[in-house]
Amino acid sequence: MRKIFSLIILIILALGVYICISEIPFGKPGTAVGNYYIEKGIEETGAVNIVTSIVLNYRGFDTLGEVTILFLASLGLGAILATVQNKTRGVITPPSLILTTACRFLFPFILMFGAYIFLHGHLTPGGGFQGGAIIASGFLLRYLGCPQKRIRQSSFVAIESLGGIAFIIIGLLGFTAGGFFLFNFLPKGVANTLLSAGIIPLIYIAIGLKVGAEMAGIIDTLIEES
Amino acid sequence: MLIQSILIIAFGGAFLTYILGKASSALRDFLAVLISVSLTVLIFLAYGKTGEIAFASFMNLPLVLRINHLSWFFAIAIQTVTTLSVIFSLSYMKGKERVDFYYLMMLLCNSAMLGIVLSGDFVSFYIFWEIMSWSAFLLISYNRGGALYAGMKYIVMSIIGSMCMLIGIMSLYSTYGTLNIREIHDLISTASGEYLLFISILFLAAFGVKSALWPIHVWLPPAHSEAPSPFSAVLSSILIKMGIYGFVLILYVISGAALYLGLGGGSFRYILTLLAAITIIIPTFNALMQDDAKRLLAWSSIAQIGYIILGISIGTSLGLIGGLFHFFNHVAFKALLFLAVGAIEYRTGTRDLNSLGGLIKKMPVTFIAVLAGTFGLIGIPLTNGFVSKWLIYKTLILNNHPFLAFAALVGTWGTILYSYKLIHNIFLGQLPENLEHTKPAPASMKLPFIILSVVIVLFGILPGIPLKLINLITASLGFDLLNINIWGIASESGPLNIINIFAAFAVALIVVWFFFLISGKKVVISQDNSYAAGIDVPKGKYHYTVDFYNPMFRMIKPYFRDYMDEFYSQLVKALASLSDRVRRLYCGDLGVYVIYIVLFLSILVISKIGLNLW
Amino acid sequence: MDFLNNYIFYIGAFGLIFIGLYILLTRKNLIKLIIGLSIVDTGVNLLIICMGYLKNGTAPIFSRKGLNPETMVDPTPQALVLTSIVIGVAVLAMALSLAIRLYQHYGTLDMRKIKEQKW
Amino acid sequence: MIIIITSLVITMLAGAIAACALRDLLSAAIASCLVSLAAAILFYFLQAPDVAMAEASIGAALVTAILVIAIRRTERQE
Repeated sequence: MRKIFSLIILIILALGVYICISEIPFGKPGTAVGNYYIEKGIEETGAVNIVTSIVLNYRGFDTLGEVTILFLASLGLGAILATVQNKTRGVITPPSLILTTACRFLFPFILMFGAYIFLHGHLTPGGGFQGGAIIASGFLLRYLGCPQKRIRQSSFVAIESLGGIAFIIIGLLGFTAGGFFLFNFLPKGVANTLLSAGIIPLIYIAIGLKVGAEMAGIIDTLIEES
Repeated sequence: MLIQSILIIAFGGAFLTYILGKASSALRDFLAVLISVSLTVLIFLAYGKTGEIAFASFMNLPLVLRINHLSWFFAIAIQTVTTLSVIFSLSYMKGKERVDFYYLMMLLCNSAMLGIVLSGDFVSFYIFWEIMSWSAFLLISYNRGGALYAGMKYIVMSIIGSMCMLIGIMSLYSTYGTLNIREIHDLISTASGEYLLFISILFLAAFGVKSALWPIHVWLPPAHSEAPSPFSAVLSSILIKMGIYGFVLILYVISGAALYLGLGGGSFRYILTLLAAITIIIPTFNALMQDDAKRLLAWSSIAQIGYIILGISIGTSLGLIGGLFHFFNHVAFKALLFLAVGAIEYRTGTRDLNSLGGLIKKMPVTFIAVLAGTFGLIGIPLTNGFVSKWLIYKTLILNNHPFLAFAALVGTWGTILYSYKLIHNIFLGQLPENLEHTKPAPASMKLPFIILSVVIVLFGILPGIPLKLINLITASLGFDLLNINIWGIASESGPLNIINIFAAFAVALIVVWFFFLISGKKVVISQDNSYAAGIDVPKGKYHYTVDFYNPMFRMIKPYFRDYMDEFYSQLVKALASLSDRVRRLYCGDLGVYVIYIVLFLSILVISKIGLNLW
Repeated sequence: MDFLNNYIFYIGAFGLIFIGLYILLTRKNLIKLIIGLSIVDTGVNLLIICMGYLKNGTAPIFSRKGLNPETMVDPTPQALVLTSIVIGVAVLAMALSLAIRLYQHYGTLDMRKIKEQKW
Repeated sequence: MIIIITSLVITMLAGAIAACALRDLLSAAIASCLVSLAAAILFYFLQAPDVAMAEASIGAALVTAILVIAIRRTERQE
């Protein structure tokens, strides 16, 4: 009964969506603000990757809010799961030597790849969020591969806090230098080189460390007592 | 400067009293009395002054204080009653809990009421109005228990009224760009009739709730009977009169008599007078049926409010004078009656009319006070109530409103009946055994009784003193100046000479006395003879204040239930069950919530497909 | 083929959204609901990216000389979706932690059996 | 080109339907991983490499990992 009802209203919705979408052509030219970003992006921010320049420069406040949400989510996760009692589960089969060794071998490379992604955020696809997620997946691999070795959560917290503080301090330095938050006060440099785009690489480093530590912390909290 | 200092002393004194009360209760009592008395003196000094001061600004709106005869008239009434109530409270509140809080709220309420009558724009008017409403709420529910329910009833209705007023104020501001009462008065003559009617109805709702006009009066009886007695006096004699002030403000100060009379083709005035007449009749007979002394007085207050509104809403000079004078008189005698009942409750511990009786020997001063109060309430000649009721009757008859006049007369008959019930059941009759050792009221309670009794009799004999001031008020509202002398009104339109009435009254008294003398010997029949055929009645078994007016009640009781109260309770119940049904939409099942969202989207889609709305 | 060229992405995006909504509407298991939520999330992201697409366009990165700004796809939806994905994972983690908490308390993940959140 | 995209979309939708239909929560989680993965490739075809990267690393990897951990802490069957 319920399924049929759901299907009927979904079909009605699909019909409406079809009528609306048929008026929107696929692959038409972009919006005016998008064109502005594309045309003036390099000149104004120095970042070759326009998406990066939007995320960190034009809409920097959004990113600050996003980072805050992420922080609050990890905080709330810890708070909710802090009171959960530890249930002893069945014995986990210890990983084999080959797996452990491979994990140990791969772990630094994954970290390095993540660092590469967020360092080159202004030049190539990727950035702080993606790099941070890759770093976190490296930690995930480590947790799965060598479960007996634990990283202390306080070090995650420290890195996370440092990343957040660095972001805000860089933003506030913009206040003193240029009069508004996240003002790009460093020299733009030559486009397409690593040392360009002013504060964007610095912020992406901060975000990358913060996101990586946060995601790894979330995984750590979830995996901790099971 | 004087107005500001009055308000600063009033508000500052209230909080200072509270802080001081934490240290010493004697000092607190002294300070409360000192502040009240000094405020009375200050307001007396402000007599005859007119002026306007902008003392602050709120979001680019100047907050204005102003004083004129109308404000002064209300302010002196407020301050006198509060001062007497505070003096009365000294012994009444002794030994009770949270007395600091009581004094704070009492003085705060007083300050807010002073602020209302002294404010010259609607922003400060509204702010003071809200302070008054909330402090009154806290005082009504001071006793907890049933008082909390009464307080909730009061504050809910009061908030509805305030919201109506706020809408009216905002509408005025968006139309005229100013909230200064004087400026609005200058601008409002350009308003269209519909707009004026709209504003007037909004303010009618706001002030009608506060002054307990008939269909929205239901908060008043429980609130008055549950509040502490000194505050009941303030509540009944002053706080509900703020609604009267509001009526005068909106009908005469802002609209002006000419605009008001033409409002809605005259139907607004017609409906208002009709409501006032209903407000007289129904509450009068409801008062008759009460067994709680304070509840009786509460219903009586509603009825007297009906007289005042009737006088004001007729829209003539004489009617306005009568209404304002009746306001002043009602302040005097209703404060007196509530304080007296408070004193009786203080001494006997009860205010149930069926278990009291025969206190005349035990509390003589209180008896004299209640006698004066009820005489004023009924309107016996030589008390002030007579003069004001005379003026109101005269207005009604002169303006060809025979039915309204009849309603007022019926109200007066009912008033005589319940006043007699009050005075008989408390002071006359047989003294119940458990009240044998009742002590007279303490001195701090007697002082307000004496002052208010003197006021009632003095202004009954020399009505020219207040009438002169009221005449100035009506003159400032655009009416003709009447010729007032100390004995009454000498104008052609409504002559009133208290000497003639006094003479007629004296002659009638002498004639009656004469007949009484020549009608032969009086035969004294003891109570036992008529009731028990000579057999001795055991004391305490027989108490004939119970079921007073019982045959009459059997006739009128089915017709004079508080139908409005029942209507509102039914409304509340219906609303609660409706809300419960609405609440069941939130069933706690996530899938159902998603269905709501998707259904809403589907409705949008259907409207797009079928109706092509955009 | 022309129809596919024009509508295949829309079909994918809306297909995801509707399947996710169907899961939300009919399933009772909390974790299944969360999976449905993440599928809806992906579908919406895909739809937003589709909105900014330009036929035969290039990615908005000036990685080499000679790239024509005229033919670049709109970067604004991409930036927004980047934000959306990260927030999505945060919300998902939060929801899962609540589900775990509920499981520890009631011993079940079935919405129908968790009576105390109903009226 | 269009054939690749169409097959990807079909894979994605099939994954979503599998996530809906499968009673085993772990399988459903893996199916949702498939959805994310296909979506990531579609993002790449839509000229959005940044988003594709984010979707692949966050949507496909981390979300699945969190889901699997959560399923492990609760119960596996629906």
